[in-house]
Amino acid sequence: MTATKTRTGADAASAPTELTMAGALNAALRDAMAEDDRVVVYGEDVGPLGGVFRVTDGLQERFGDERIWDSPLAESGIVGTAIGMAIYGMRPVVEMQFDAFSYPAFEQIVSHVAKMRNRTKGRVSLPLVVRIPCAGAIGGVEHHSDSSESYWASTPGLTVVMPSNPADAYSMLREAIESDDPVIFMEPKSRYWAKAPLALPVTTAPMDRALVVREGSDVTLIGYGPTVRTALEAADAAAEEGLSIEVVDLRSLSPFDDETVSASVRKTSRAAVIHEAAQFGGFGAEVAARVTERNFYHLAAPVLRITGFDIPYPSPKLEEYHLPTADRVLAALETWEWELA
Amino acid sequence: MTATKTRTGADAASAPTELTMAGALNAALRDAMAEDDRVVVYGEDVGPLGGVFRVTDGLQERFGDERIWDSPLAESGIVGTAIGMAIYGMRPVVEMQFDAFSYPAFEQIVSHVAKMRNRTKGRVSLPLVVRIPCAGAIGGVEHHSDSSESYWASTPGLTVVMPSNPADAYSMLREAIESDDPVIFMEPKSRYWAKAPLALPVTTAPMDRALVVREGSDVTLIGYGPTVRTALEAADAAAEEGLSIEVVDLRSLSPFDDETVSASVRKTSRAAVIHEAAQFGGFGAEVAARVTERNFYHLAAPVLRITGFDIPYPSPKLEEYHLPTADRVLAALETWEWELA
Amino acid sequence: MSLNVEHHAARRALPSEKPLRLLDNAGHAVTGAATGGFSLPDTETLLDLYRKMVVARRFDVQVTALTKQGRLATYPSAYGQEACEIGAVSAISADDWLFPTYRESVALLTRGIDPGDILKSFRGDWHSGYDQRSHRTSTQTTPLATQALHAVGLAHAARLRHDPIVALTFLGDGATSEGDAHEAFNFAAVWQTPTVFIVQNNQFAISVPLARQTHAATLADKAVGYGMPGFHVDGNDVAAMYAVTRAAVDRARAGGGPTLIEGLTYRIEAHTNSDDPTRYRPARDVEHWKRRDPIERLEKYLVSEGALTEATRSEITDAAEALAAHTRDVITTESELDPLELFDHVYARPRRALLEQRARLEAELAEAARNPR
Amino acid sequence: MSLNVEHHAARRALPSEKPLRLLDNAGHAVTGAATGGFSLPDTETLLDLYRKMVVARRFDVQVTALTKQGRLATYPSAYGQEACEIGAVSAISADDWLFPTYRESVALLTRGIDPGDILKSFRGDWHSGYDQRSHRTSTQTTPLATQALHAVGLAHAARLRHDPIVALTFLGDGATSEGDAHEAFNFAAVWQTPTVFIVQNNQFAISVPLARQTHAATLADKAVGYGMPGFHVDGNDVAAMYAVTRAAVDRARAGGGPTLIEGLTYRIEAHTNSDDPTRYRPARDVEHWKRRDPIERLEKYLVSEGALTEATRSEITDAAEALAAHTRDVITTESELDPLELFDHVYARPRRALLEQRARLEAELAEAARNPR
Ligand SMILES: Cc1ncc(C[n+]2csc(CCOP(=O)(O)OP(=O)(O)O)c2C)c(N)n1
Ligand SMILES: Cc1ncc(C[n+]2csc(CCOP(=O)(O)OP(=O)(O)O)c2C)c(N)n1
Ligand SMILES: [Mg+2]
Ligand SMILES: [Mg+2]
Repeated sequence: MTATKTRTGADAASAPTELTMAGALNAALRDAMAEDDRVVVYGEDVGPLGGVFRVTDGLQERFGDERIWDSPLAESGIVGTAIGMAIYGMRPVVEMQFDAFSYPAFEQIVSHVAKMRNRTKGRVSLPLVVRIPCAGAIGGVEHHSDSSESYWASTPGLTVVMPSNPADAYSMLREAIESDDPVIFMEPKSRYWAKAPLALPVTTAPMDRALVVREGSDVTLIGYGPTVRTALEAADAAAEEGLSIEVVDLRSLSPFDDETVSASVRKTSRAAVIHEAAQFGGFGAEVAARVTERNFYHLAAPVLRITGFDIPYPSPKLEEYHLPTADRVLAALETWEWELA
Repeated sequence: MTATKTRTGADAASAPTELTMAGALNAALRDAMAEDDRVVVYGEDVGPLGGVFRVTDGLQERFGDERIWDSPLAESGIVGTAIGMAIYGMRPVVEMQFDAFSYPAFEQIVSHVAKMRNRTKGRVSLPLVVRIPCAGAIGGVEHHSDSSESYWASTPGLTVVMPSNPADAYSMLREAIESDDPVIFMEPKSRYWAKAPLALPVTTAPMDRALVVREGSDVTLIGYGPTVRTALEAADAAAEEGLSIEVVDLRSLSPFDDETVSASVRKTSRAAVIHEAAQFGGFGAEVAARVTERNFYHLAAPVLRITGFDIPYPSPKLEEYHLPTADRVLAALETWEWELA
Repeated sequence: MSLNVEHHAARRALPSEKPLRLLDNAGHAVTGAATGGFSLPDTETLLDLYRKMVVARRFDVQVTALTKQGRLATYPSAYGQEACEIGAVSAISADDWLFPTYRESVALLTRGIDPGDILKSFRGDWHSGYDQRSHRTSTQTTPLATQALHAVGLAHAARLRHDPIVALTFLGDGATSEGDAHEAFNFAAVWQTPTVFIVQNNQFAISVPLARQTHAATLADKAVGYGMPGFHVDGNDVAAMYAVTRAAVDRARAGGGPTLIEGLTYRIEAHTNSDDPTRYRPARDVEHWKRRDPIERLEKYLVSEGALTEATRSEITDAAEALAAHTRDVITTESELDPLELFDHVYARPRRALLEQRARLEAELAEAARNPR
Repeated sequence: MSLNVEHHAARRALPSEKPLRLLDNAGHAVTGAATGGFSLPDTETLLDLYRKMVVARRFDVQVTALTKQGRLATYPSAYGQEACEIGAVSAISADDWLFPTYRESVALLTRGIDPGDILKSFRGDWHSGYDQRSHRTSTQTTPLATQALHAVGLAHAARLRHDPIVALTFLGDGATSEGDAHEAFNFAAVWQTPTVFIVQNNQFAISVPLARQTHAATLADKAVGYGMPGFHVDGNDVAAMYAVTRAAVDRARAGGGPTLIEGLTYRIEAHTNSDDPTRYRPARDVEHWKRRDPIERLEKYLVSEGALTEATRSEITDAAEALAAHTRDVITTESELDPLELFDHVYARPRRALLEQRARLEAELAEAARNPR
């Protein structure tokens, strides 16, 4: 299967309906399962409950408990068995309930999922998907709002993607499941209930491409997942003040689409990256470093990182102070010495 | 205890003798154990065997198996119990046998070691040290040469240090054990047998400071652990060609000593960071990003990253092609458009 | 050496498959093999346990109500699990340490922690709300089974110091599937630490029933694989939970090593307020277990023994109502939170980077105060 | 339902504390309870196992010698563990899957994998050297116990496909302490997968003796906690290892679920060539276990039965020598390695960044070829 083929949805080409990101992901799983019986889904509470975010709602009823089932409560076990299932020839899609609960699976992901294909010279590839509801801004108690993307993105052998909207959620999840490479598929929890009109099956750009989601000429704001909205909000507000902001939705963290990002930065000569995770060692460091490496002589100012503070994710009542907001983005842009441009 | 106090060694103020880094670490553990009976050491094979790298050689004989002992073979168990011991008031120093074997402890380290103090508003701090023999270049088979530092350094709440020489190894390990904050203490395996004349107890600069270990005027090379030597070799070779290289040994990855690094970069106007880990999302990204943020208008060229490739660590016979060498450093410096300086 | 033989036999003893109990569901004292040789605590102790359960139930119901009103971010109720939690936690002393999960609010209450402090994390004020050190109670731990290792480590440290304290930890049926549960059981057994593991088997891990967590006959059976005594106890019988835990605590304190105790109970409420149990279990199961209510059981016994006077009963009700009122008060009072405190506890040694970030937030807050939107 | 009762009883059966055996150390056939009801395999099978063990021993000794000559980066010897590995692995068929650790070189040899391919990783050529798919043998896994989960997953997938294959996995005594061992046992039992776990108890994890890994009477006792049959077997008795594993494999294939088999053996050599066992165990222990050599034991039996003729013996010796010679040949031949291949297998879908890095290394190599230092 290739990424560009036309997808058939089980409930083929529907008329556009309002769909949440959770709904789009649900439809992607449903259509992938209907199309390919090697696709199996398991994890904690994905069966009768339909997942704590309802992403697997109704799927067990439809496909039965040999296609989608509740596993014992052990994340290393979930990923470790998925490796075995993938070796056999299945295409498991497993769910980690929250970022922080993927940590028990860290060894299986880093030492096996990422390395199996290389170790075996391509004889054993692992077409599996690890879905991780990620990031914060949902009023979750401790351990429910981590941003784990930098751990995965810095691990060679993994593909790490994060959709920011329902259409991408559908299309990218289908593509991730069809991929022969293992994919860490991160789903921004705070966007689960964001809606968009969708006619399924929808195919958006290939998942390894970044997209310019708003054109502008003065600044490039680079976001992914939940911060794409933040960037768009900031762009709206800035427009009122005459500042033209271009917004890039990375979509794929690894691989990284240098072409799209660099093209935008060369146009605007200024860039900032936005993420929820702490700044120190966060994914924004890679973005800033590579944008600078490739476009140093085009940059009028250093690449800014507008991120969470370098602290553990706060409790619900304090998270608003931690998260990068459109206001904070605009304030950060003020710190540039604009006159040098 | 504070970091600046004069240390007493159990075998007090000795005349300088040649000591390997492994020997210096051994002496640091010995002296810390002798001085403070809250210091206990455990892990896999640290008892009668003295550790697979002999860092704990002779300690069980000296202190008995209630101060240093072999635990069951389970890294999450080792770190998890160390947390409990630290809550009680001990100062456990635990060993993970290799970077990759710390991964089973990932959840305990990220979700508890890093967060306990913050979660409890400082009521429960965790004065524990996780020693990790790290990085490669020792001809190790798979999983024995990972560089895990970026995982830890990007986790708020952790202190991450890596000595590059015997004197620092002694002094920094003493300081790490005395610290009320939990410390990830990374020991570059390829430097274990590097020797230096040492009179113990030695106190070098505080472990949170970077040090200029060679002065120069044209370029700042930033290394840590095993790549400090690489940087020094490159500096030697470059000197022959009239290029004056300043070398900074980071010593501490988190916290990061911006003052020392930025001062050097402002002097030279060019910087490169060297590490063994893959480049993408590696610690060098943070170094490059923050050096650029803070010194953009002083930089004559983008900060270079001279690192391992973006691949899983290779097998012994191929590792030489992967590792950054002095030659590769010098070749990388050639890619700068020097004329712009 | 007969000691060794006995010891060795204990390493391989299978827990009874029928849960041990001292009081049956009708509130009658049980005799014979079903008690596993444990005896009913004295009336004073039972009355004390009864009082704690009634107060705790009232607290739990109150908090669930407040949560429905949106006063808490989340609340994992312990309704129906009072006997399991309170029986176990009452068996340790103030000097012992407790390592709870998020589910043990009523155990914390029993331990003397103020409702406001217990609920701080669920309100969203701070990750952990009480003084862990003065209460010798670690944080309400969310990453499943991780706290069991902390309990083992602390117990081992105490043992090395010849400090005769015990660490008691709770974990759920679901949590027993995690690797950390295994490592905790094993470390405790190998090191012979004074640790008591209470596996609170409420038969669900969110939506997942016990049968999908284990194929073992009982969760207590796991003890065999570690050479540690295991007990399968009726978790709705507070007398049994107390007696068995007490024996384990005494044994641990005397240097006899760890014990695994499974309390078989049932989660009457949803997993938390955001859960919808109608999706995965029939209401009649809940009804069935409501008829095995732990408080009613003990009450029947105490009444039949003439040990529960009307005066005591009303005194307990008053105490429960007072606590509920206090709980309402603290929860409906606005919390005072200082966003700048976010930076203050991350490290013992202050970091320049954090001080800079703190200053930035401070400036932002000042600016916002000057120009409110 | 008698089926259920039986099944249920099996879930709680304690393994025999004395290891099951079919041949004693003197090579006499064992009868009675000590056999656990298993019967001695037929002579043809035993001869075949004997041949495999002799060849494997010769291979192992040869590789240890080559390692001492510096021809390999490392080698974890299986000397003395041939019965445990070969008995177990001979009980599965070519269609079944094997999930080994780094310790199972002789099991891989038995499985028909070429010495050169088995040793590629230990030579430092590439992380895994053989064709995992055609041999249905996963990689020699280093991160302890992780492979056990892969075996469970593969077995479960096969079961979902009604493909009657079995996955057999080895793990060491030390590895049973890891969380992943627990999760693998539990997933297998809950899902009732056709998985056979061979815990190869060679009594050491590098320097750490069994007593510091577990307080259980036997490692097979762990099976009880998962409701899975467990067997404690004399791992130096190839007949017993074969018979018990065979029964477990047959049961698994028939849908009867997983089994845990502990083979009690001893690591005669160092952990690997870089280990120094004199630091942690007395030479006399090694001598003691050398006198329980698994090959000699079977040889005595076969000789006493008149089943091992001189002709067969010399034919086997020839085969062993031929294999040793072949091993020397492949190991002393320079490996052909292409550094550029480092980039070729990381992803199925080529990545621009890696192609760029590959090109850079290619240029560097070309430059070095032009200007050798
Ligand atoms: C490591 C980890 N994985 C997943 C979760 C998410 N989670 C929270 S509670 C829960 C169910 C726990 O069930 P159980 O252990 O039986 O405890 P109970 O809630 O029934 O008291 C899950 C899956 C978690 N907290 N930690
Ligand atoms: C997760 C993990 N931790 C530590 C190690 C390092 N290590 C390699 S072998 C070994 C001992 C293993 O003992 P055992 O499981 O008994 O197997 P054996 O070597 O005796 O066959 C250790 C600690 C590892 N490979 N993986
Ligand atoms: Mg439960
Ligand atoms: Mg072993």
